[in-house]
Parts: sequence; structure tokens; C-alpha cells
Amino acid sequence: MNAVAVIGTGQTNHAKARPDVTQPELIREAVDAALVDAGLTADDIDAVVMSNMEMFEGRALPELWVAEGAYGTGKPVFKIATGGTSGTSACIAGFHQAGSGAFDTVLVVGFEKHSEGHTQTGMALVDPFWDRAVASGALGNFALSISQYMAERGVTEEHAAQVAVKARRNAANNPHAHLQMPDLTIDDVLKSRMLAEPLHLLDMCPQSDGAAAIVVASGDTARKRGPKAAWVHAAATRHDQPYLGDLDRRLITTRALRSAAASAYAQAGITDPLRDFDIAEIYEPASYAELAWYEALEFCDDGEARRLIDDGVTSMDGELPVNPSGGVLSTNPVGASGVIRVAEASLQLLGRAGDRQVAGAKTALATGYGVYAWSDVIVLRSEMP
Amino acid sequence: MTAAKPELVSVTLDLDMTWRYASGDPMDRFLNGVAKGRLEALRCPECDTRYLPPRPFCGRCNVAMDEWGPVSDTGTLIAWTVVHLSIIDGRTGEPRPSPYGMGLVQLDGADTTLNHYLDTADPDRLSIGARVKAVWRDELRGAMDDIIHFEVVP
Amino acid sequence: MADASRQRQRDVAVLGGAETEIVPEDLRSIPEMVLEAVAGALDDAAVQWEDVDAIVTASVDLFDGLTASSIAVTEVVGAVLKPETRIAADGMAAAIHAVHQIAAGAYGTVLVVAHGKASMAPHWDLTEWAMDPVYLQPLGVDFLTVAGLQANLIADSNRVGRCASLGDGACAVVLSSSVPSGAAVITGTGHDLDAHYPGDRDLSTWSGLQRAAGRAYEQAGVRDPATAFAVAEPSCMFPHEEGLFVEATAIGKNTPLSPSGGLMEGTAPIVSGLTRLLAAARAIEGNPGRRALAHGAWGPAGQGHAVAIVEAT
Amino acid sequence: MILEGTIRLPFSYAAGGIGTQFLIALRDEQRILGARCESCSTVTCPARPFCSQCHAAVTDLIEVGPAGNVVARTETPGKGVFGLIRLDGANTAILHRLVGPVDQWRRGARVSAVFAEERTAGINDIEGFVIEGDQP
Repeated sequence: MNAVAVIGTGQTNHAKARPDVTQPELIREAVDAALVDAGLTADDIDAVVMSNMEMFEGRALPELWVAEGAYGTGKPVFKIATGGTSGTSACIAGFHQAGSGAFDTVLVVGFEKHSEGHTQTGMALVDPFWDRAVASGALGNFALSISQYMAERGVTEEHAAQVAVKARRNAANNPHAHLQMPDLTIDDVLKSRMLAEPLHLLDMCPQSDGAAAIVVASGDTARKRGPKAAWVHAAATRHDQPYLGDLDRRLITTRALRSAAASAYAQAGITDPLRDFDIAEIYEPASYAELAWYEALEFCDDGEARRLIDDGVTSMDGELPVNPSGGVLSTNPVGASGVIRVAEASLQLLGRAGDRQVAGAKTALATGYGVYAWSDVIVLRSEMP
Repeated sequence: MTAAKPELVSVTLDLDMTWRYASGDPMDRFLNGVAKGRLEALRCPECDTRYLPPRPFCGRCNVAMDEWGPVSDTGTLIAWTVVHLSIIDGRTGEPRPSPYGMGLVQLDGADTTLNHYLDTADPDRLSIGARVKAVWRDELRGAMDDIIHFEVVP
Repeated sequence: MADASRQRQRDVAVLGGAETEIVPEDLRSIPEMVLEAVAGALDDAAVQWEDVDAIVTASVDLFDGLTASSIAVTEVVGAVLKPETRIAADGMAAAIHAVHQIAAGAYGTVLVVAHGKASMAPHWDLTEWAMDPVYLQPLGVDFLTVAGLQANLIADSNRVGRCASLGDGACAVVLSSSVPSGAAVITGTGHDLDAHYPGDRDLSTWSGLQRAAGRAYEQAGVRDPATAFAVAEPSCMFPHEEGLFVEATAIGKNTPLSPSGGLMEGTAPIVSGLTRLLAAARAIEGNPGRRALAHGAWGPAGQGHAVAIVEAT
Repeated sequence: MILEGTIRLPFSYAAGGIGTQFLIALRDEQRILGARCESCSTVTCPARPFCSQCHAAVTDLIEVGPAGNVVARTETPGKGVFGLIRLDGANTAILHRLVGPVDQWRRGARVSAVFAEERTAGINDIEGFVIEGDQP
């Protein structure tokens, strides 16, 4: 793939509800921040890729209405919509557009205003002949997959609670994060409300209102600006069979994520992910999912994820800090969450991550995950490919 | 004393739309079977996977499927949970009762699993590996909720 | 946009494609309908499932009454364990993205698939949910209303004229970086989104199409659109749109429009643009040097436009 | 087989800062506001947060109308007659209902807003636009 780089990022301060702004206004906050960060004006943007799950807010083709928030009027604009991977897939679409030679600078904007609709119901509007009558949204799906994962891997509720605590404590260093809980304890997680056994309230991601944007530049454009950029070294998307009962999509197998990681690692020359990456921003919608992703992303062998969290390998001072931003467990505007992963990974490489900065980060991983068996894996480096 | 919050207006719009969903041939045959209390799966001629829901095409092998085989209404619970959160049923706009049990059931004769409700009257009997059996409604209409739920069998 | 240093985009071949017959109601399921188009496209392009590196699909959830409507077609487009990009817009926008993927060197051969079933729900009522929910949707404004306002300005009619008959259908096209001799190649693309609020833009023109075509002309090196094209395949849903199309693209008044028959006799939501690309490619294949212009449109009164220039080799 | 399946869900969309001011002015004062861009002086009506022409954020609201000229009109079967109306003082046209006898609707006709008796801070607080002089 032709060289491209992320040269700017911007986010809203994510929250449970933003009744003070329309969807276009929410988007504008993130886009203006990204343009300032990139040192550009709206006129410098050649094309816009948007990302959002329109059924969550009951819209059809929402970009028609909201694109003006991204200065999209009179520009090439379209939208990507694949659940949890909407944002990372939109970023990858932006990489391809900027790498195509057609555009110098592409803006990628993800957004979601869950407070305006019904996300769990939206997720349950699946095949009307098969499982619409019984579908229970993300909770039921994850809980089922987790019960199987725990039995197979010997993971306990305490292991998962450690992930939940790490995420919310990291989020306390991130002014954009929705849930910031610097004093959260394992006990707090285990005592929080049971949503779907074994998932406690604090094991799950929140639903957030928020938007995030990145500015992607073609290789030539990025080089002309100087060396400081987050360069894309690999991007891989994999989709898998669609039904919840199709066995290879669950936490113990995660076939799509494993396949995407293998492809991305081969593209970027990653041979020992735990050592090769300095920081990872992975899309973990539930505490248990992060443990499963450690295995799928080859941070460890299958069954060893609990050791990584027990030993603090993925905490801020560990060998590979995972989700310094607080992750999806702390902030989840679905259409934006994948863009946030890429934005946060880029911020680390640009050295602009503030209190959540991992010193000297040079190689970063960003992933997206959609409950319907979609996975994206992206490798970024501070060095040009 | 708190300052009065400035008024923020929002616009409420009710979606209430009916779609005509075409089942397609495999699902049509399958649901006709369900109306008679019968389950069957489509088998891939390449990889031998017996698929539920039956679908026209095996996505692993990229081949069309037309060979049917019987599936039992008894199987093995491979994952289960009890959901304590009520969500709005998008079909009615009304909240769905909670808590309720959900399971992934590998029916004898199928290689994929069926996600469906579980009888939670005796939750201690729910475990991975438990044998479960469909509890059918008295009057069958040819829909997946002709099965009320699955219950653990001794 | 004009950047003299920018490289001409890599040519992308239209290897082949297929579409289902547009019918008022296709009683097949969406995957059954899409499978016919995909299998036909692979056959027409003489490629095997394993030759496809990536898939771009176009679908709109609310039109299908299904969250994440692309999951209905994952298997029948051959996307299992492959890169699939799902775009919620007209199929021509999906095709343009596939061109970008190939030009970026990400993939060699990309399958583009669009499906739409107008029979599922009252289509124009659904389009109310694509209008600004604060200022327009509560009035009951839909795409037909905005098209009617445009028709009033163009044709002085009191309501929108005859409308293309909307039905069910699917289309699939195979694009590739490897160009067989005699193949039609895409030499330029452009897309654009105009202002949403109908009173914000001049509804008497398709200025968005003018911009989209301008971008495509620049890439393809088209200097005089009036004489450049042997054929143009527009996505016109209403009779008054043909004039808007000719004016915005600046094609010659004598350029044959829609020799394939166009959309008026039947089309499906989201599918139209991709069928135009296929028609344009077929119209010029085997006539080296000939060019055709293909067009897709979506949104109220052509808010979104996408253009591809196809050239015979 | 064909399954007729209904989706029934309520959604609630924020009107935002400018939108709230516009809708409250309709409800409480029966006034129509436009948004004046400080960068390019365009007055966009109805008032929205971004300039319709240069896309800059807009904060300056001014009263426009309530009378103006019909720019275009159409009848949507089953839904009524709609028009684009350029209100006095605005540079862009508002889309709303035209009420009254259909045969009077001509482009360029002078019309004026009629407000609903029961107003809820929504765009329907304007009942529609009638030929000037026809107001009740």
C-alpha cells in the first residue's frame, strides 16, 4: 500500500449525553480540533470519510444531514457503517483514499449520539426470521461468548475486573474520556450490578455521545510537512460468517481478528507483538474481550492472557501499555470508537498524548472489533515506511 | 441553590414502519418444517458443515447448498447467561420482560448453534455441556418463537 | 483540487459485471438475489472467488429494515475472512472507493456489490428519515418533495414528473489493476456531496455533479467534455434531471444518453449508479479510445453525485 | 414467504444551541430567526449553526420575515403543498408548507407565515405560509 500518515487528531469530550448539540455540531467540535492539531484549515481537506451506525439513531444516510459539520459540503463524502469497526474501517478507507493519488488530505470523522436512540434495541434488529425474536443486543451476545471463554481458558471474574480497573484508571489521565474512575477497585467491579452473567455493569463499555476525527495525508504531503507524523505501516480488515451461532466468531476463536492480525503483522514486519509494539489501543467492548484479544493479537499464547493482566504487563508501566486512553471500556460512541483508537495511537507516536503519554512510543497498534464478526488491525509507526 | 438550566429543545420522532421481508427458499422450507415441529439443516457439499440457520450458500467454501438433513430439537448447551437488563423490543416498542435466560445450543444434527431462550426455573442446572430440549408452543405458526425456550433434560 | 504535481490515477479495469432483472417485488431473499448478481459478475469477468482480494458493498440499513444490512450478504459476496468495506451510499460511490483501494496498491481485484429492495417498505416515506430531523422531517419532507421543488424550477411543473419505477435488484462489478487487452478501464472518478437543506443551494442546477465531473475529468485528462464521450449513462430518476445532467457535465447535446435504456423503466435504490458503470463499460468495450461517462446519484434532488470515466483499450 | 415485520421505536434529536433559540423564538414570540454569518454576511434561514455558504460557525441571530417570496413550490401526493420561501432579510430559502388554495401558488408570490395556535418549540409551530392578505 502506498505511504500515508496521520497528521492530526481531534475529539470531543465524550459524555453520556450531549443534549446541547446536534449531531453536526458534535462533529464540528472534533473536526475543528483535528484541523488545529494538523495546522490546516477546512479548505485544505480534499475528501471526507464518515463513520456511524445510523440505525442506533434511527437515521438513513445521516451523512446527508451531518456532513456540513465536517465541512463536507461541496466535497467528496461517504460513510462507512460496520458496527464496532465502522471507525477503523473509515480510517482504512481514508488511508486508501489518501494513498490513491486522488487526494492529498482526507478527513475521517466518526460519531455517535447514543442518547438520541436505542442502541441495544438497534443491535437486536437482526434477521427477522431467525433471531430477532430472541436477540438481546451486545450484552447477551458477549455474555454467551464469555461464559464459553471462561470455561475454556480458566479466566475468572477477578481477572476481568482487573482489566476494568486498569481501563478506568487510565481514563483518569485522559480529559476526553467518558468514565474517569481513578479510585476504582476490583471489589467495586465485582459488586457492581449484574447485567448478564458473568458481566457486571463495570465490565461493560458505556454508551457515549461523542465524535473523533483524524487527518490523513498522502505520503508526499506528509513528507513535505516534516518528519513528525504517525505513518501507516499496515491495515487489514477481515469479516466472518454472520450469525451468532456460527462458531468461529466467538472469544475463544476470534477467527477474523486472528486473520486480520496475521495479515497486518506480515505487512509491517511485526514478529513479536509484545516487544515490537510500544503501545496498543484495542477495541475492547467488555473487560473479558481485552483478555481474549491479548491471545488473538499474539501478545501471549492462548490461555496466558490472565498472566498478562496479573503481572501488569499491559498496565501503563508494563512492557506493553494497552489502552492508555481508557479504551472502549471508558468511552464508546460506537461510530467514533474506532477512530478514537487510531487517533490515540497516533497521538502517542506524535508525542502529544499528555498525561497518558507512553514515553518514547515508536510503534503502535490500533484495532477495531464489531460484534458481528468484523475485525480491523492497523500498525502505525513514527518512522516512515 | 442551583441556577436554572437553560432550556434545550429536542425533537421526538416515532419510527413505525412495516417491512416486507422475503425469507428465501431455504428459510421458507425450514419454517414450514417448524410449523410441524420439525427442524432441518442444510449441509455444505464441500466442508460437510450442517448449517443453521439454513442459508443458500456456504461462505467458507463459496458453494451453493441444497442437501437437507434432520436436526433434533435436543442438543448440548455450549454457552449460557441470564440477562438482567430489559431492552425495548424493536418490533413492538415495548420493554421486554427480564431477567431471562439465553443459551447457545448445539442441536444434534447441526454444526452451528442456535441462540435461544433458556428456562431459568432451576438455574443451578444450567451449565456448559448440559443437555437441553426445546419446549414448543401448543399451536405452531412456523416461526422461531414457536420454541418457547430450551430446558435442561435429566 | 487542481494540483499539477499529482500523478494521474492508475487505470483500473472493469473486468465484468452482472445485474439482476429489476422487478417490482423480488420474492427471493436479499442473499439469494445478490448471489445471482455476484455469481454472474465473476462469470462475466472470468475470475474465481479466490481471485477476489477485497469486496466493497453498498447498502442502507433503514432501507433493508435491518441493522448492519451488509451482514445479510457477507457470505454470498465471498467476504468470509476477506477485507469487506461496507459503504452506506449509492453503488457508484462504492465503485469509486474500490478504484481508490486499487490505486493505493492495497488490493489487486475488488468486487463491488450493491443491493436494494424498494418493495420492502414505502420507499419515499423511508427517505423522510434521511432528512434533517429538526427542520425538515417533522414537516413530512421526503426526497420526492425536494425533487418536486427542483422540477418546479426546471420544468415549471406543479409536482414531480414521471418517476423511475422503483423495484428490487442487485448489481455486482469486478474491478482490477490487471488490465486485459480490450478491457474498459476507469481513468477518472469524482464524487461530491452538496448542501443538505434544499434552500441552501441553487436547486436549478446540479452543482455537485459539476464538481464531481470536474474531478473525474481532471484525472482522466478530459479537456473537452462536449466531444469526449461516445455515451453517457446518467442516473436520472425524473425526466427533468436529464437537462440538469447534461448541463452539469457539459457533455455535448448530441452525446447519446442512456442507450442502455436508463433507469426510467426500472431501478432499485442504491443500485442505480453501479448499473450505470456496467452499462457504460459495455457500451464502449471493443472500441479502443472511446470514452463513456457513468453517473450515480443519491440523496434529495441529487445531493450526492458520483462520476466515473470509462475508456476502451 | 413474505414476513411483514414492524419496527416501532421513538427517537429524540437535539436541536442544539442555535436550533433551540430558533424554535423557542417560534414558540414564545412567533418570530422567525435567521443566522447571520460574521465571515461572509450571509443570512441563513431557518437559523442553523453553520453558515450555509461558507460553513463557518454562526452565533448572530436576527429576525427575518415573516413575509417573503415563493422561490419554488410542489405538491407531494398525500403530504401537501410545499414551498421554498425566501423571507425578507434572509439570503436563503426556508422549506415549509404552503396553505390555502393550490391554484394561487406561483413562483414569486408574496406569502407570510401563519403560526400554529398550540406551539411546542418545533418547526410545525409555523403552520405554513399563506398568500399575503389572506391571513385570518
